[in-house]
Amino acid sequence: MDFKPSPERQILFDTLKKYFENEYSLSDRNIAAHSDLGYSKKAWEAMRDLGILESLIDPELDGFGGTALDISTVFEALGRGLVVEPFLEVGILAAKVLSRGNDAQKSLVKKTLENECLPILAHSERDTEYSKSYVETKLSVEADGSYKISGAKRMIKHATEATHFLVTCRNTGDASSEEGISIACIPTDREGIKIDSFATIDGGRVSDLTFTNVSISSEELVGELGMSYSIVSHAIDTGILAICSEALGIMERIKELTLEYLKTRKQFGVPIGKFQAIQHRMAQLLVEIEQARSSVINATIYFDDETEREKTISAAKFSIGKIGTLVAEESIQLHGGMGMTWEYDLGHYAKRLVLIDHEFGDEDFHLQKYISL
Amino acid sequence: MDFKPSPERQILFDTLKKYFENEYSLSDRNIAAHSDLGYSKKAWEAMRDLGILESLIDPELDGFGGTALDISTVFEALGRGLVVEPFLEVGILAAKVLSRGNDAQKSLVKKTLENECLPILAHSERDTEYSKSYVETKLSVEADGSYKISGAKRMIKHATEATHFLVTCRNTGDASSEEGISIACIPTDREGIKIDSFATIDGGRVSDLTFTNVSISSEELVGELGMSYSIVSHAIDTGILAICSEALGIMERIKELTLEYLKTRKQFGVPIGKFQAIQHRMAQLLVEIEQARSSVINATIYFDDETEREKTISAAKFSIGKIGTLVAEESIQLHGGMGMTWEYDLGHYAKRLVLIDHEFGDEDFHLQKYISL
Amino acid sequence: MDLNFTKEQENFQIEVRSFLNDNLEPQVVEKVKNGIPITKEDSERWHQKLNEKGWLAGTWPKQYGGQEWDVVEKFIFEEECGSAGAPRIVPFGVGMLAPVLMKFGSLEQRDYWLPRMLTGEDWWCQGYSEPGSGSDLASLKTSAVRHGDYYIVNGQKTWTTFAQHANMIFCLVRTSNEGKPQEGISFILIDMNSPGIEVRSIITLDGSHEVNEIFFSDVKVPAKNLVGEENKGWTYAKYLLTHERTGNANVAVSKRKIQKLKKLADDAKKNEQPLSNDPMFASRLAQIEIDLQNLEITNLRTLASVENGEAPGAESSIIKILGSEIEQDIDNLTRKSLGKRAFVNEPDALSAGYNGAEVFPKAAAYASGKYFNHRKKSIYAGSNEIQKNIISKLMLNL
Amino acid sequence: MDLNFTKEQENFQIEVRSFLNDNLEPQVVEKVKNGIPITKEDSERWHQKLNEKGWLAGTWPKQYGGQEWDVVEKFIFEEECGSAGAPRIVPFGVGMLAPVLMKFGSLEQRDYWLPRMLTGEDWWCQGYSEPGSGSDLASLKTSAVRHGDYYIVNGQKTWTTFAQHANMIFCLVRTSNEGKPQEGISFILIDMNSPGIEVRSIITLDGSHEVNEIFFSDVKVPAKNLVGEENKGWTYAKYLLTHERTGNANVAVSKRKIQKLKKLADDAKKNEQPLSNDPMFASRLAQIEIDLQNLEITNLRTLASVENGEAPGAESSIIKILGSEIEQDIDNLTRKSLGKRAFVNEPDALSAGYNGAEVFPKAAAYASGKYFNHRKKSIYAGSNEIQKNIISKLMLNL
Repeated sequence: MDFKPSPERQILFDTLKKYFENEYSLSDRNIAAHSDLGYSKKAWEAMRDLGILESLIDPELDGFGGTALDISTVFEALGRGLVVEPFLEVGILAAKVLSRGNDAQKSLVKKTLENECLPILAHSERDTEYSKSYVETKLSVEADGSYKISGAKRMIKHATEATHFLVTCRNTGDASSEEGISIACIPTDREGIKIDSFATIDGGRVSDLTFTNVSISSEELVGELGMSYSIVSHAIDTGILAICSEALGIMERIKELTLEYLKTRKQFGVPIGKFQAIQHRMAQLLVEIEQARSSVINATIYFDDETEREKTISAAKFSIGKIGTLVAEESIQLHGGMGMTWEYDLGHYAKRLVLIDHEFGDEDFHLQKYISL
Repeated sequence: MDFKPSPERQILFDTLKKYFENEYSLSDRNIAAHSDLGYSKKAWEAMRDLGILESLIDPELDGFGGTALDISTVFEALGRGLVVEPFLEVGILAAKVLSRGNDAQKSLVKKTLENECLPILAHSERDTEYSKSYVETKLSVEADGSYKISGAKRMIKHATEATHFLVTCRNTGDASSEEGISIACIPTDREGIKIDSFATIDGGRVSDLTFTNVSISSEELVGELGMSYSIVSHAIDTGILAICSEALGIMERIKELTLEYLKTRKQFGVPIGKFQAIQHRMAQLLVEIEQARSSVINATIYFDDETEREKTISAAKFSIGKIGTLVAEESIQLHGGMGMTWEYDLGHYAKRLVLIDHEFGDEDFHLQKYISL
Repeated sequence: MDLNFTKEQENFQIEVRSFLNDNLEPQVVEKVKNGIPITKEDSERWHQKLNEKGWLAGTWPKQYGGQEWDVVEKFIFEEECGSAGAPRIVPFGVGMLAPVLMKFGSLEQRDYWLPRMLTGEDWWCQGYSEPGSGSDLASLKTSAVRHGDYYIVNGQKTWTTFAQHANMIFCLVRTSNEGKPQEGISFILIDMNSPGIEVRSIITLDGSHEVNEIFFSDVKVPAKNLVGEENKGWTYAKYLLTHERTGNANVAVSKRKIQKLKKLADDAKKNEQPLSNDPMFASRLAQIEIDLQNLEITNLRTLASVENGEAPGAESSIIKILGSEIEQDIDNLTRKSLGKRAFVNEPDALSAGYNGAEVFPKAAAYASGKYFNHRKKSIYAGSNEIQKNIISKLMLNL
Repeated sequence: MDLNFTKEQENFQIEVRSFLNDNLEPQVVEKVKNGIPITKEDSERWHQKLNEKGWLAGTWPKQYGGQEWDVVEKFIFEEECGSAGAPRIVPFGVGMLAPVLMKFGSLEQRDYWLPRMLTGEDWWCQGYSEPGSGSDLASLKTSAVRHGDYYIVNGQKTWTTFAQHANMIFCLVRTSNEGKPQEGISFILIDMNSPGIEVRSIITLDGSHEVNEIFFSDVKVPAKNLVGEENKGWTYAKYLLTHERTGNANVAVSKRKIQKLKKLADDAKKNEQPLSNDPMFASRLAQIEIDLQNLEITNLRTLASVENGEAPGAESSIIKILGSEIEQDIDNLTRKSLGKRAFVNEPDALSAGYNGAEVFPKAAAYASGKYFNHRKKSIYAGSNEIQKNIISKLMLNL
């Protein structure tokens, strides 16, 4: 039994941690995260130079990582840095989908490593439907064997800078059916695509996309017509593992920030960390954070086990959702007014931590899913 | 606006409170509550002499009370005393049912005041079905116009000493249907009745009853054939109001006991009530208990309002169930080992408080019911 | 036990309701209902309308332009305002400073300052907290040293709500370092336009600007602006805090927010059913509704005892805790009910002149922002931890 | 990261499983699974079987009859015992006193007392807590005064588990009132049959008898029964507590209990559907299952770090808190799942010779009793509040 990461992964994690501490200032991050672009191109390039993207990609697609453990290690580090650049969207969601495509599509993954393209998965639709198979967007087959897509995608992060959209759509089945789902990989300048973009509370732009009779050739499908649910499902499960790990990194930073505050902030002549009521709440947070970490380790261990993956992933996402909100709310409360300010780091970590519960299914959704499995 | 009880009710409450403090020792109560009889006949008589039963009964049936406010006031006092004698079963459940019966049945209520009979409602069936309309017990109509009852009743308190059973049964409809429910009032020595009795964790014997082809005459029905759901429903709602009020009295006693313990028990050289972590937990309990009281007041206010009664009753029973368990568990924890002992009062109050959640529907049941209304 | 209003109280309720109906501006109500800040001008127009009716300071004595409302009338007025979505009366002048001046101020101070609160000539803010003195307010350091007819004030205040709008501030300052910290504090009124005052914005985590830091460097304050006696300010401050803490239940506002949340949940779909039908959502919502219903009674019980002449003790701490937590629960569930849409933060989408993409549902434009902003509710006005200390001391005698 | 057992560990697991399968008595297993106390004789027969196999004290050195199990082997053995429903090894001798004697006892003490633990000649109990000294153990007052070759012991111990079965007790006693309270404590072994010892039962709120009070009046104890040095007992006690606190996760037992609860919920009906389908019940159960799954990993992580040579610090406090609370959650939900049947308290219905009415489901005979009895789990062995103090001190450095 051994829970230590391999030496290589430990080095990678330590390198990233140090990088974020020294080179990725949170005030710069906040300016970029809430700009019209939603992230910093400079930081994106600098971090890619560090090999972060490669560490998320399989060796056969020119990366040097891509396993569940790699992803978990890297995303915990990204969480510590509160990185807003599109590693999740490009390195996980798009890469996992494209790796199941044809050679041209696979080569797009390699191009992301060269910063030559920015593919984005456009899957999510109705705001409160978290099911992985929920797709209303219609794929119609034309007389000439080509296709057209019509429908709407919602809350797609980093869509404004995308070079390609990987659009899920269906030609058959109910809106929630696993059968009938296809994925089309198309350039974002294809006619018939409209983008409405919004600022977010946790940083990064988010967009609603409308597809109106967008033409697709048959070579642009990823996988076979109507058979691509398993591709989407696996990509999203990987995304869940990634953001759960990100949440761990965030919680560790919040723990550090809060402990430091409790030791330095004095009221009534003593550091507030000397008050027993506060000590016990902090101890409880620590207990919860350890449990959250265990849930992610469990999901990592079983990630490649087809029969256990979804259940352990749902258990982890539930744990992260429930504990994450608790940690965010309690840490703000323990900081008093300081936790409420833009200028201080804590609030930004807390916002991202809470919003992670809104990505790929919240605690209620995953508890119900866990029950159903 | 005025939340004070009327002077008469205040006097009644104060009289009862003083009586329980001085005359109803908890150690005697515990011996009686866990005896083969399950209560003390002596205490039952002494308390009836005080007029407690009359205070629960309408004036037209020779009582001098019976309103929602009377019942709430008296049962809070009974809760403070942890009274195990069958006031709920006789003074509320049986009396409310019989008051809707024919003259002979009404006269049974008057006879309870003279201690000449002890009627018990036999309604509850399957352990986890809390619905008021759940009745499987069959009523069959015989050729001569008389009836026969067959079925099983479960967890009937104080059944072993009963002189009459008020048995709910149905001749038509599904097990949960509100239509088709009748009530038969029969002497307990009627042929075909079997009683299996058990000790309980909170005091008082509880019994499973089996009815096998028990003969009933048509005059023994309370209300009309198949039309008695509203009678049962009102009696049980009154019972819920009563035990919610009982729970308030118990919680007040637990609060007093716990506060006294926190002030006198010393560890590390100071009373443990000086530890802030404990203070904050106790303050939280106080907040919760105030909310529990408000829920019962709300149910009392709306009790005679047909459109609001069930909703406010469910809200109160939910609040009492949730808060009661919290108060029981926290007060035991705050007492440490002392809270675990038979010899000390607290544990007995805690047990009754938790078990109240198992009578007439638990917190989950009433939350679901609240949602459905 | 009698929960009904008297006939007079009922009539008053009808009068308030019809006044609100006739006088509230719809575009301001929409901002209030969506939880986004209203402008200074919005507030001022509303204050003026209330003042014309004599209701801006309803609890004041008639001699100063009030109605001498009792607790129940005040409650009725506030609840009706809450459910109608009226802007909250900015409390620092009429609600907080005024009672102090009436009890401890000089005749000149009362005659000069009170009318100006009603006309809106002064916009007051409150200078209590300092960077090192939050829960431990008595440790405050901002000093006022007497030089002839003036005090010279140096130091820093923080978390000052609406200082950006204010022309006056009432401050707790240190005038003595002798004895216990509480014994060297004075209560003083300072013109925000005095030389040496600098106001810096504090942006909160949701990006909004409500609170500020204020720096005082050798600020000259006329000695006649001292309220009551020197070094007795702590007594006045405690008096004010007791006033501040009543009426925090916010039941009407929370009820209004629950109605809005129910509407959201009816319109949203989960598993292709209305979200309101989802058992977990329904259970969360029902629990909040029941908590709120219970709080309504708890609050009325406190009011009734005040009406019967009993002083509100730690009961107001109970209500502060419950009121803040229930409102936070509603904000939390509202955020959850929006699903992925909760990422959006476009408060401007609720104002005129917004030309970005339409946010739908509209409530989503600031729902997460409001959720985070309202974490303040359990922190300010005496954090809920401080309230538990008070309960522990006053009601439990621990 | 590697979560697998080695081949040797796997083989050991198989061996344990088959041993349990061959040697456990079904009627004892049934008692364990229903949570009712087993008799002294049940324990003794099981100890003897384990001793014959050499597994009664598996972690002991081979020279004393142990197997020198490492933490993983100990874990495997305990988890297999837990899931099989084996009686717990009574810990006071082999698990608690033995490590102290091995580290701090004299050669004579080790050679005399250790073998008797294995053969069952001695049944030990633990004399730590006193009426005034629970969480604040160092304040204990029971005194031992040296008179020649004897100590004379006076005082009172409480919460002494199984004192009614024991013929020996190891005690913390006060031998000095100088210096800090911790500095005057000694560790001594006392024959329960000594004149001047009186044992009184403490009945717990569920009506069962596990713990006792012990009164010492001028009890003569041979001086050779002092362990280690006089006044150094606190060091030995802390060493023992560290030992006591490992392995509290109880994952296998909790898993077994969850299986049983699921069966109950499948058989019970609510709204004429299996209770397991009720969304509120299902949600409560799933949350406990996930907590337990997480605890299993948390526990393994702690084991792995011990295996890698790191000392378990406050991690064992985390595991104590979680292990006790999760087991309490299961007991709580089991009680709830029984509906009205939870009123019943007939533990004897699970024993031979019961002739009352049949309790159905059988688990109901003691489910509420067990729920109340298990409230002790967050109180004993260092209350969960004390564990939070430890976490706060050791891991948070507050």
